[in-house]
Amino acid sequence: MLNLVALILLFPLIGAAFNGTIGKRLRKENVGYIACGAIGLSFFVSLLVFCGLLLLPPEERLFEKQLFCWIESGSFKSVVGLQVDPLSTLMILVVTGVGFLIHIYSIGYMHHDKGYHRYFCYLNLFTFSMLLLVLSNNFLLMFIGWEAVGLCSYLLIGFWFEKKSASNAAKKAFVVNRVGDFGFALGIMLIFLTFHTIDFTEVLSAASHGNFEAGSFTITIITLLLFMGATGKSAQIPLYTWLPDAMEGPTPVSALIHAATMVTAGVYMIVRCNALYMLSPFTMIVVAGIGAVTALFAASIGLVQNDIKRVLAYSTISQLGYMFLACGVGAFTAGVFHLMTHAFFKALLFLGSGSVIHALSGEQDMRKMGGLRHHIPTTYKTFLVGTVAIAGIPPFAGFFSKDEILLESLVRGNFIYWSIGALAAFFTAFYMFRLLFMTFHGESRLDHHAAEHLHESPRNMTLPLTVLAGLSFFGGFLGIPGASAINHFLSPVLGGHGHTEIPGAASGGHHGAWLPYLMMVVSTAIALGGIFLAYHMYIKKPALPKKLAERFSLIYKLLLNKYYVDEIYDALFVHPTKKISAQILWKLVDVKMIDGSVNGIARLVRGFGNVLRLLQTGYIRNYAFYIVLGCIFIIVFAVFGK
Amino acid sequence: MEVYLFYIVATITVVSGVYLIFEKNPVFGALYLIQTMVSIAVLYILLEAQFVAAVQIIVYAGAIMVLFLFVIMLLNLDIKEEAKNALPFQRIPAILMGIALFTVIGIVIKSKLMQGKHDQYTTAYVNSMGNTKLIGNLLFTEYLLPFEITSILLFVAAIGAIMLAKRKL
Amino acid sequence: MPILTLITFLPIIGVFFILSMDSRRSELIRVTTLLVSVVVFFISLPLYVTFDAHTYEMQFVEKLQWIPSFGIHYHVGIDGISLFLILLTTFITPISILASWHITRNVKEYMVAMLVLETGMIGVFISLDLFLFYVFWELMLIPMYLLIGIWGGPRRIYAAVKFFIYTMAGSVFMLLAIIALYFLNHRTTGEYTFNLLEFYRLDLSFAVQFWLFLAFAFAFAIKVPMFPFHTWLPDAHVEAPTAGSVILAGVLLKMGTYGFVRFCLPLFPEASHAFIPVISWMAIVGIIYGALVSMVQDDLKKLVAYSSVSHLGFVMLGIFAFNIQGIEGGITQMINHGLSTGALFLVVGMLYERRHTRMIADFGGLTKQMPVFATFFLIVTLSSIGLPGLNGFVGEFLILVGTFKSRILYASIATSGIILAAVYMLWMFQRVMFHEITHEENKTLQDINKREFAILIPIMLLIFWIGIYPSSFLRKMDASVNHLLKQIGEKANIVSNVQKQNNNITPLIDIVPETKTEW
Amino acid sequence: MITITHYLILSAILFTLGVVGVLIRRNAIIIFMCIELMLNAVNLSFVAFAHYLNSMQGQLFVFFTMTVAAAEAAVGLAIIVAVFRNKETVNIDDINIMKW
Repeated sequence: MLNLVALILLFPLIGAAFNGTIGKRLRKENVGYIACGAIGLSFFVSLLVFCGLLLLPPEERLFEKQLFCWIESGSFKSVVGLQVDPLSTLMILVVTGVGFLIHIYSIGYMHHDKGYHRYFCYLNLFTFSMLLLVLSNNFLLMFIGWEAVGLCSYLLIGFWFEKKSASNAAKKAFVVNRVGDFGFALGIMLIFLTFHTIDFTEVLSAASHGNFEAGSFTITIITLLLFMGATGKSAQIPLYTWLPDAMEGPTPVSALIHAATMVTAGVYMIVRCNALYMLSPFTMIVVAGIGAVTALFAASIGLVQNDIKRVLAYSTISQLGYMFLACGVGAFTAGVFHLMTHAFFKALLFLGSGSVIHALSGEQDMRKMGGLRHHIPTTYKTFLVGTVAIAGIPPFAGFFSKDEILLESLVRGNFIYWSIGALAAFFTAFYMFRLLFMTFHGESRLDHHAAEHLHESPRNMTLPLTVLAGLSFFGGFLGIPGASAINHFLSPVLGGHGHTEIPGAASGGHHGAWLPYLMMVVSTAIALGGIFLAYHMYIKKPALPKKLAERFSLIYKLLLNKYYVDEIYDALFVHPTKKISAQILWKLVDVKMIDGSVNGIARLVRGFGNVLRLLQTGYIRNYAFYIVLGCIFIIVFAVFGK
Repeated sequence: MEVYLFYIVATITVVSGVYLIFEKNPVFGALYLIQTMVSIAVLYILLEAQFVAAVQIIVYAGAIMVLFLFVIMLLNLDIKEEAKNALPFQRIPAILMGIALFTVIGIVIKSKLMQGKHDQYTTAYVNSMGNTKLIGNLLFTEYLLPFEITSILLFVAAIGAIMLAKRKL
Repeated sequence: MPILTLITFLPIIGVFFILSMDSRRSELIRVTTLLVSVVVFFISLPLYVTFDAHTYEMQFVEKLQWIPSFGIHYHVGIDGISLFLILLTTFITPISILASWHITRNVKEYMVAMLVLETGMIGVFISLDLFLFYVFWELMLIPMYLLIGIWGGPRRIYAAVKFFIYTMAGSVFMLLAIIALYFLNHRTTGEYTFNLLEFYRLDLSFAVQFWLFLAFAFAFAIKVPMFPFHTWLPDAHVEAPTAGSVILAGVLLKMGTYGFVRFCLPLFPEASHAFIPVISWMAIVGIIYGALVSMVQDDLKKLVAYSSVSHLGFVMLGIFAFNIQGIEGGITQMINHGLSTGALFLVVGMLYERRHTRMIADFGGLTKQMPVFATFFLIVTLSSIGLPGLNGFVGEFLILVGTFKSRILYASIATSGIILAAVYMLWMFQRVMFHEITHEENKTLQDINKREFAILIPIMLLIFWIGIYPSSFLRKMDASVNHLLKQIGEKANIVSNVQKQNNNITPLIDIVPETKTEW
Repeated sequence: MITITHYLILSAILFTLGVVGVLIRRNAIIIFMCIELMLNAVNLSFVAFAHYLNSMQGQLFVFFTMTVAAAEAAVGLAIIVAVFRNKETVNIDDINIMKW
C-alpha cells in the first residue's frame, strides 16, 4: 500500500491541471467535483498509506519511494523521492483531510465568484505543493514544495487581484517568505557542504550518530538558517507581518493555507530536522525564545483587533509561536500535536468566520456584528466548539495540546517560558471569547443591508464545520497525557527525544507526579479567567472596553496599530531601498557616473574630432595649401630623410 | 649671345608670371600668361626644340588661351568678382610657402640628385634628320599607343565639355 | 552529414532566396524566413540526440583549409558546453521571427538581417578556429546593429551606435589577444595556426596569461554584460524591436559568458584563478545592483534589461566558482536566462503591440481582459524569479551551491539576489496585471491570438522541462565540464611549476613577434 | 654658359609662382591659368632635360602634356561655366560646400 504514495501527489496535480486548462469551459458544479474528488481520492490514498504504515512494526516505519533523479551535478544530487514515515503520514492526513473539508466548504463559499475554476485550480495546486513539502525525502525537494506553497499562497491571497490591498498583500507574503527562503536555501547549501548530501535520512542519521558535537558551530548556523526559513513561512517574529495581510484572500484559503497547513510547514521542518536541532542548544533557545515572544506578542495584538479574520490571523501567529516554543524546548511531539489540533480548530474557526462573513455579505468588522447566534445557529454552535477548543477548556482538543506545551516548557525549559506561555493563553482565551461575544452575542449592530440578507450557510458549508467541530472536540484524545497515541506513533521519527513521558514518573525528578495534574488545573483556570474577563467586559458591561481604551489610550493605540511594525519595516527597509535604488543607484551611479563617463569618453572623442574638423574648411585653396605643405614635407623627407 | 638672350627671356617670363598672379583683371591676367608662354616658346627654341616651340605657340598661346579669353568675356567677369575673401590670412603664409617650395626645389636641383642617361639624339643627329620629322617618327612608331590614348582623352574631354556646357541634359 | 555547416549556412541560403523575392510580397517573405529557421531548428535537433555524452572530445568536427598561408581553417565542432547554446539559438530564432510578424517596414531587409544574425550566432558557438570565431563574432554584430538602428524605437540610433561601439571596443582587445596567441603558439610549436585546441596546449607564463586574460575578459565582460560595463544593455533593449530584444537577451549575451568558459578559463587558467575575486565581486555587485535598479524602473523593457544584468551576474559567479556545480549551473542558467528573459521580452512586446507603450504606469488590471496572457506572463515571471520546479531555479541553485562550495561569503551575498528578484518581478507583475483597470484603453485589449500562443507554448514547455527534469541537460554537459575543470587544474599546476623553476616573470613585451617590419 | 641648372631654376620659379597663385587667388579662371603656368614650368624642365641628355623623350612628353592641358582646359572651363550658371560666381570662396 505504501507504493501508492505517489498517487497522493498525483490526484491534486491532475485536478489542478484539469481545472487550470479547461476549467473555464466546464460547468461550475463539475469544477467543484473535480477538485473535491481529487483531494478526496488523495485523502483516501493517504488513509491507505497510513494503514499500511501501521501494519509495519514501529522501527521499520520508514519507506522511501524514489521517482527520478532531479538534479545531479558532480557530487550534488537531488532525487525526487517520497518519504513515508509517521511524521509525514500524520501531515498528509491533516493536509488532505482538512483540505478535503475546506474544498467542500469552498464549493458553497465561492459559488458566486467568477474565478471559480481558477480558485479550485490554485487550491488543488496548493494541496499538491503542500503534500510535496511533507512527503519529500530531501531538503531541496522540500524547498520546492516550500516555495510552491508560497506561490499558491501568493496566487490565492491575490485571488481578488482587482483589490489593491489584496495584490499588495500577496506580494508582501511572497517577498517576506523569500526573505525566509534566503535563509533556508543557504541552510541547504551548508548542509550539502557539511554532510555532502541533502537526503533527510542520511543527513539526520549522520547527525544523530554523533559525528558532530553538541553545540557545533556549523550545526548551529545550519539550524539557525533553517529556522530563518521557518520564521518566514510560519509567520514568526520578525517575519510575521505578511500573515495578517494575507487575510485579504478568500476565507477558505485563510483556513487552509494560513491556519491549518502551510504556516505549519516551519514547525514540520523543525520537527523533521529534530536530530539537527537537538545538536544545537543555542538554536533551541532561539527557537523557544522567538516562539514564546511571538505567542505573547501576537496575542496581545489580537486583543484589540476589530476585523474578525485579523483576530484569527494574530491568533494563528500566536498559536504557531506555541508550537515553536514546544520545539524549542525539545518537546517535538507536543509541537506536532498542537499543530494537528490547531489545524482542526483553527480551520473550524476560519470557516466559521467565513460562514459569518458569507451570511453578512462580506462584512468583516466585528463592531458591525452582534447577536448572530439566533440567525446562524449551526455556525454559532460549531464556532463555540472551536473557541472553547482554542481557549483550552478540557476536554476539547486545544486543552490537551496547549497544556502539554505549557507543561513541557516548564519541565524542559524554565519558568519564563511557562509564564509567557500562560499569559499568552490567558490572552487567547480573552480575545477568542471577545470575538465570540462581539459576533454572536449582545445586540445586533448590523447595518440594514446586511441584516436583510442574513442567512445560514448552505449545507455544503455547514457540513465541514460540523465535522471539524467533531475533530476539535475529539482530536485531543489522541494525546491525552499518559496514554498518548500520537507520542507513540511519532517516536520512531523523533528517536527518543521529543517524546514525553510523564516527567515525574519517567525520571523521578524533583517535580513529582503531581505536577501534570496541577498544571492542568492551572491552565484551565487561566483559560476560565480569560473567558470570564471577556464575559465581564463584553456582555456584562459593554461600555467598559471603551473606557479602558480611553484610559490606556497609548497602549490601546499601540496594540491597535500592531506595534507599528509594518510602519517600522517600511521606514527601515522598504523606503530606503527604493530611495537608494532610484536616486543613488539608478539616477546617480548608472545614469550619471557609468553612462556619464562612457558618454563622456564619446563626447571627448567627438570634441577632438570637432577640433580636427576645423581643418576641413571646405575652401579649395585651403586644401591646396595643405597639399603643397605636404609636398614640401615629402620632398624634404625624401631628400634629407636619409 | 645665347646667355643674354636666356636672361632677357627668363626675366620676361618671370615678370609676366608675377604679374599674372597679382593682376586683378582676368583679361590682363590671360594676356600675361600668353606672354609667359611665348617667352617659354623662345626658350624652347634656345633648347633646339623647334617643334615643341611651334606647338606651344599654336596650341597653348593660340588655342587654349583664346578659350580662356572667350570664357572670361563670356562670363563678363570684372574685378569685383573676387570680393569675398574667406582666407585672408592665407596670403602671407602662401607666399612664404612658395619661397620655401622654391628653396626646396632649388636644393634638389643643386644637390644633383637628378640624373639621367644620355641618349643618342645629339643636336647634330637631330639636325641631320630634322626635329619635326624625328618627333613624327617616334610618335607613330614607338609611342603609338600613348598617342592613340591621347586621342581618346581628347575625345572624352570634348564630350565632357559639351555635356557640362549644355544647359539641360 | 555536416550538420554544423548545414545549420550555420542554411540561413544564408535562405537569404539568397529572400533576396530574389519581390519586396512587396511581405507575407511570402515572412513565411519563407520562418520556414528556413524552423528547418534549421529541426536539423539541429539530431545534434542533441546523437550527441555522445560520454566524451569530452569535440564532436561533429569539420575541418577544412581556409587561408592556408596563415594557418586559418574552417574548423568547427561542439562539446557539451556549446551544444545547448546552439540549440538555444536555433530555438529562439524561429520564435523571434514569429514575433516579428507585425514588422511592416522593410520586411525583406528585416528578415535578411534576422537570418544573417542566426548564421553569425551559430558560427560563434561552433568555431574552433579563433580567426573563424572572430569573423562570426563581428558578423553577428552587424545585423543586430541594423535591427536596432532601423527597426528600433525613437532613440534607436543612439542605442545602436552605443551597442556597436561598446562591443567593438571590447572585441578589438580580443583581436589583439588572438593575434598574440597566434604568435606565441608559433614561437613554441613553430606552426602558424589559429586552432583553439592547439592553443589549449600552450603553457603561458603568468604575466602573459594575465594580460591576455584581461583582453579577452574585457571583450566578454562587455558582452555579458558585467557591472560596470552594462549601460549599453538597457538602451539597446529598450530601443530594439521585440525580436531584437529577444535575441539580444536570449543569445547574444550568452556569447560573453560562453567566451569565458570556452576561452578565458582553459586558455589562461592561472590568470583566471587570480581573477576570481575581481570577477566574482563584479558579478555580485551586478546581481544586487541590477536587481535594485531594476526595481525602480518604470519602463518594462528597462526593468527586464536590468534584471538581465542581475541574472548574468549569477552566471558569471557560477563560472568563476571553478567547480562542476558552478559551471554546470552557469551553463544551465545561460539557457534559462535565454528562455525566461526572452519570453519576458516577448510578453512585453505583445503588450507594446497592443498599447504602444512600455510604461508600467500605463497598464494595470490586465488580468481581467487577458487571462490567458496573464497565465503565461505569470509563469515567465516566476521562472525569472527562480521558483523551484521551473527552469530558473535549477541554474541558480546549482550556481549558488557551487559558489558556496568555493566561497561561502560570495554565495551568501549573492543569495540575497533571489529576494530582490522576487521584489522587482512581482512588483512589476502586480502593477501591470493586478488592480483595477485605470486606463480606458486597457478595457478593450484582446487576449493573445494563435500566433502569440504558438510563440509562447514552446518556451513554456522548455521552462517546465528544464525545471522538472534538468538531468536530460546536465547529463550531456557533464563530461565536457569535467574535462574543462581537469584542464584548468592541470594547466594551472604546470604553469605554477614552471614558475617555481624560473622565478623571473616574462615581461609582456616579449610576446610581440620578433620580426619587425622595416620602414 | 647656360646650364641645365639655369633652366631648372627658371622652371622652379615659374612653378612656385603658379603654386602661390593658386593659393592666393580666388578667381577660378585665374587659378586655372596658374595651373597652366605650372604645367608650362614642368614642360620647360622636360625640354631642358631632353636637350641636355640628348633625348627625345622629353619633347614627346611635352606633347602629351599639352594634350592633357588642352583636355583639362576644355573640361575645366566647362565646369566653371556650369558653376557660374548655378551660383553666379566664379569666386571659389563662395563654393565651400566641400567639407563633408
